[in-house]
Amino acid sequence: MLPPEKLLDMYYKMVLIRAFEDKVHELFAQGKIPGFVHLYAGEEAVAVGVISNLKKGDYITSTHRGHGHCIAMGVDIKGMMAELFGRKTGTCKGKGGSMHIADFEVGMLGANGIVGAGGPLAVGAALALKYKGTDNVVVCFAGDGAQNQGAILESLNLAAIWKLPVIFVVEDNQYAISLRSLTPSKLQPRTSTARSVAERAVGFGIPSVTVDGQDVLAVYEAAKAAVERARRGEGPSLLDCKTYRYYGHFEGDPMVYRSVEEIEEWRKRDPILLFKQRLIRDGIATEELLEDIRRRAVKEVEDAVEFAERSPYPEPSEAYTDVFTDPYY
Amino acid sequence: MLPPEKLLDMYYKMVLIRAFEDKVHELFAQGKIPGFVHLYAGEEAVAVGVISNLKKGDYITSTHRGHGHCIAMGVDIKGMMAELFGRKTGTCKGKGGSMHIADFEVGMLGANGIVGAGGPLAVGAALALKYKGTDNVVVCFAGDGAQNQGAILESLNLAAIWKLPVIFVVEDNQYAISLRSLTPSKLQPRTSTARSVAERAVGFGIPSVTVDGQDVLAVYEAAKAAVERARRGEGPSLLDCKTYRYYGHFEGDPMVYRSVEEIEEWRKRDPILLFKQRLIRDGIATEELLEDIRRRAVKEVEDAVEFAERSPYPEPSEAYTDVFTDPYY
Amino acid sequence: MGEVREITFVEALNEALMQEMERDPNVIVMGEDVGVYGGIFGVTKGLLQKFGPDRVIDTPISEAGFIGAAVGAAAAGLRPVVELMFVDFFGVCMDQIYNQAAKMRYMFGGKIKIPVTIRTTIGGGLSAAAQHSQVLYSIFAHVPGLKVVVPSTPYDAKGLLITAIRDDNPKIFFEHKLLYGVRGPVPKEPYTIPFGVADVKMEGSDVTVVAVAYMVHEALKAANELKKEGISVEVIDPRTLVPFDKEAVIKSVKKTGRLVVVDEDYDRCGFASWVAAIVADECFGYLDAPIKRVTTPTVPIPFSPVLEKEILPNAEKIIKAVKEVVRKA
Amino acid sequence: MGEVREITFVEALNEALMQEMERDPNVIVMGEDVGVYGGIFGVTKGLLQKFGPDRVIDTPISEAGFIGAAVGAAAAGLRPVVELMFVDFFGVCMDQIYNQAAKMRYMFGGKIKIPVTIRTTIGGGLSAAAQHSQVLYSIFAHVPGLKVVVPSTPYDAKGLLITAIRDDNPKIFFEHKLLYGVRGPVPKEPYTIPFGVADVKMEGSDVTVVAVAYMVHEALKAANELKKEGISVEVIDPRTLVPFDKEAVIKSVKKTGRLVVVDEDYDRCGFASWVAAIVADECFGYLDAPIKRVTTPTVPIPFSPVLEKEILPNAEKIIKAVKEVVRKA
Ligand SMILES: Cc1ncc(C[n+]2csc(CCOP(=O)(O)OP(=O)(O)O)c2C)c(N)n1
Ligand SMILES: Cc1ncc(C[n+]2csc(CCOP(=O)(O)OP(=O)(O)O)c2C)c(N)n1
Ligand SMILES: [Mg+2]
Ligand SMILES: [Mg+2]
Repeated sequence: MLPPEKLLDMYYKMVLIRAFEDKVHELFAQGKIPGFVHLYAGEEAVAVGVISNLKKGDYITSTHRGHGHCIAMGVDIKGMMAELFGRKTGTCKGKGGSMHIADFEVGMLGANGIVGAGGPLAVGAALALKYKGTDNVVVCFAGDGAQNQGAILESLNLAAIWKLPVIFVVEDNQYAISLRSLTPSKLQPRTSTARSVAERAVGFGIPSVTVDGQDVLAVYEAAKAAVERARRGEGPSLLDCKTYRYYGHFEGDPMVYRSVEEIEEWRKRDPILLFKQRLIRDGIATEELLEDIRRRAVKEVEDAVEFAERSPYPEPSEAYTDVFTDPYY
Repeated sequence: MLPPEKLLDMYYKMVLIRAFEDKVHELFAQGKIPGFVHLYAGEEAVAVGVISNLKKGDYITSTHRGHGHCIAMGVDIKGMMAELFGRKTGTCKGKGGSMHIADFEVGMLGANGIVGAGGPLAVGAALALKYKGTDNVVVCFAGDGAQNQGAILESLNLAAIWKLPVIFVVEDNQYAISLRSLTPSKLQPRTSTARSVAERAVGFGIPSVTVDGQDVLAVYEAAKAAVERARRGEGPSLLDCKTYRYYGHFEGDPMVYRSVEEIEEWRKRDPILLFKQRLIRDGIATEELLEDIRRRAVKEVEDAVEFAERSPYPEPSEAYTDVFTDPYY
Repeated sequence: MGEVREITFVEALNEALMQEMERDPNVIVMGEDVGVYGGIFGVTKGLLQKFGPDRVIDTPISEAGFIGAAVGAAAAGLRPVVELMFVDFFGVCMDQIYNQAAKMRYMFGGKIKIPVTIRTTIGGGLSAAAQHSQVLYSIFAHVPGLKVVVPSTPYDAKGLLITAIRDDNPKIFFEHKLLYGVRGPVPKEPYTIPFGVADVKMEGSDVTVVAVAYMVHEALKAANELKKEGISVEVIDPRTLVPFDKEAVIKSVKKTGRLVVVDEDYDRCGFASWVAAIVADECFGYLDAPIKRVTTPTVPIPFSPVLEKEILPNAEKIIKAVKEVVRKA
Repeated sequence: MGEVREITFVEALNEALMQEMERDPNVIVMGEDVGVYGGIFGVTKGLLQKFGPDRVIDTPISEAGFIGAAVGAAAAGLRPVVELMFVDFFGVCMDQIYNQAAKMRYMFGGKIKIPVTIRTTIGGGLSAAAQHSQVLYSIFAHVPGLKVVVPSTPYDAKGLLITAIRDDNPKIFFEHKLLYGVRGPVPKEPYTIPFGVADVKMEGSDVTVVAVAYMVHEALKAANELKKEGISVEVIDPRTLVPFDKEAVIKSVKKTGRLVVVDEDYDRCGFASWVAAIVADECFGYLDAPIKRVTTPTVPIPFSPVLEKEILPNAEKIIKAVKEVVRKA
């Protein structure tokens, strides 16, 4: 059993992600945040369950839906919010935006606008870690849709033949925009895979397990086994986590492809709700304590918004810096 | 059991491929053929065993090592040889060369200079055939090395979810240039796959079978099952054919990565030799008859060389035609 | 031309697809979210409902696979219209576009045709950051074998898309995201616009401005401003980059003696350079001033609105450039 | 500089790799057949034997996977040199090059560096046909974030490769296949050549000729011929396209008043256009003749030697162009 402070920290991270995403949803609707924004609300158990197994020197690669991964890795949410606002104080000085937040200091190798592109990067980071003789690992987060991209499929093979410390975490939130990973409809085949992604991994020689992605402790345990295996030098694994996103694919999505009922159904097994019930049941925390934690998270997010709104925009001349390490040409 | 004339035709095709390739080897060494040339000698049982199951309206996609597929599909060898010589009378008017021979008339959709690129093309051709309501099929030939290319991996998934009439034929000749598909060495991991390609296909929901690629009848039977399945609308299959190439990866290859002994070992199970022994044993043909057939093939190849050498080069202005269906701009 | 209505660019494209699909059963539509979703910008809305899932195919996230499949289907007799959601994703599927579709006819000696249309979106201005804001049509114009179409108005969008679908060659059709909502008069009946015929959007005598896509609108805005100051600008929209109406540009420059090329693509080795180079070669002696390019500097497209504005061409920057060359006279 | 020997271009590259790997344990080499085979053109010969399979990694045919892995390894602190066997294959892995490696530093606000070197081969003249003969460096120069290196001599090859390996940014290093066997003086000791400094190969007063890679040699051949006819040609080899030594070209054109740009890449939207455009903008008033481009017309590279010769630039065509501009004076 995990120590209470660890469990509460996990809870805190989950509610912080939720508070962050709910707030961003609101700000986007108010026209305060520009660009393409993909929210992680509903999937918190995956990021937090997996990342709670990592230590200093480990890396992750992320996706277009990366806020949750960032927060779980410990990226400062003030910087993140300022980044979404396009401000100079953003994690990436306002140059990246929601789809391109990275913070190598904490091992976050980057959100990515290209579906599946994190796969090869994760393989390469793992290659470097192995070459350096560390026991560090790399987690490659990718969606159900991403599993059909050549870059991910090639990465599975490379990680397997090179026996690299990579944990492929599939965030199967049932949809790739409107395409269905699990439940075909009359108008769409099951577009994601003919077999489960977990079975497919086995075909590449990678052990895999299907996980209830709403249950943070189930995710934690599955990831623990995979991470330990990787640290021991026994190679990659894949976790196929079944989960769900509450908001649209991106903010502004009319969501014609799914019903309100379906969302309601999933909300009944909300990962934060489930974890809360568990923590109370097991006597780890009281309802009040958890509510305090949630309020603290909401407050932090509000502070982050205030920080972002107060922050200046970058100087226009910043557009020409950072192309190379040398001055621009 | 196949009728004798069919068996003898298969034998003829195999020796024709061999004669063609042996001659090209010779001509290349003499400096008569320019460019990059990849020979099929040693793998004849695969092309002939598979393609003997095809009928009018079926298609194949091929590879850089495409002569065998062309000949088995019935592409005229005079045109092929003229193509290798860069002449106007070549299959592609001298514009394509060895790596780009195509003849849509007989269903040959093209050799390909890009490893794995035939996969998506095969999927698309099969989509068209299915859309048109025919029972025709598409065979996608690709090497062991090609199986690690994203384009092939994505194609497996697409063919599976769309239940397309595609037969993926893996020509596992043990090497991708110097990389080993089966037997790792101290200096190279098993670079091709952690599992067999056949197992990998199953992970995509595609039934597969491993076949002795030196035994043309074994290949024939395995392909028959796969082709019939596809004609019945039951979807794709994969055949993993174990075979070997006798010449270098391309002409001019010093072959530092393998031993002469290994080649000799494989030659003991030469596909033409095995088939010959079988035909004689089963009383289908006499040694003399088979020798006659071989001689006929050699003669045809010689005629093709003569045809090619007598043929004119294209006009330089031909460089600007055929970019589009309209005149060049 | 019968009834003419004011409709949006999106509606014009949608109408072209509807009408061509009705006219020719070989026209099919493929891509991510083109079915149930109707295309993430709405271009394929209603097609699935009208033509069913055999003709409107929602594809997994496997661009190499499904764009290659469209090419293969075209080789086998269909006339697919396939969508690459953002041109920025070309890096995962370029081989099937530029080495396969674009070269097959030529490599195969002109014996086949590949009537595939690839639709994609381009352009900045939405804070979509470095991987969702690029233009990149210069890359597709750089390689041989692709017709490159870049409409700027609803009228051109419909007519050019119909021409594209009926054309027997591979085409890439670029839709600027900022144009989707633009309204304009469009005939209800199907009609075609020939490729390679520039549209002189405004006649003028002091300086020629060449621009495509969204930049046509910025150029016209600039021209109208400049008119007030007594500077007469001729605005030319080539509408297709391949084929390119060189004569129209040369004729205009010979009249005005000055050229400003406006281009949202990156400056280095881009379309603007090529137009400038043609004129620098063929209009020598007619030029009264340096040839100016108003382009996007070759830096990744930044997220923050202030930075993005800094780098993208606009009316203001066009005015500045025009004044520079007019002053030089 | 110590001992200087006559060695080949291949040997010079090999020596650079040897010396840099000895110097810095973070330098690793990856690619297809770079190990046991020593690279299909011999550039990596002996590295595996000397540095072992942890540092010299033979990769499967998964360019997106392993080039992306090199990028990921660079992000995690290594300094990989990765080989793309022919630039023609960029279509399967461009995303990892241009959207990942090239943009990460910028998108992430300048906080990281990606010191990866991508080596690849370019060029025609070997009848290698449409998919193994291209140049395409214009595409890599077109997109932001890559340093583009194009050596023309053994001396430059070694010095520029060492500079590349030590440089903290993503670089793409182009090796022309016809140059591999070219011999020239090369110091034994390691040395660097700064990027962005053109080499004036021959001084002259009548016309400036700009060329890179193999075309430098054709340009020099032409210049020597023209000298006999009393035409004085200045030949400039920029050596790197990014950064580009604009000043050297401008200075030369201001002196000679005439410019011919020689470029084996396709003409449309290519490097030659960009050089011409720069000069057409910045040398107006100094030009005594039209700016000519001697380039490869934008058609697929044909196989037949007569056709290939027809389209590739060479000394003869350069002479013709130079005479045209000199006559115009
Ligand atoms: C190569 C590529 N193709 C398509 C897209 C457009 N796109 C962005 S997210 C997305 C769906 C991704 O689905 P999934 O991997 O399941 O992740 P989710 O959005 O569900 O978290 C698509 C198609 C892209 N960004 N990159
Ligand atoms: C995308 C791509 N990568 C690399 C190459 C270079 N190449 C040509 S053939 C080959 C090996 C192919 O191996 P395999 O698929 O096993 O076919 P084989 O040559 O053994 O028949 C390689 C690496 C290529 N042509 N295309
Ligand atoms: Mg998903
Ligand atoms: Mg092989």
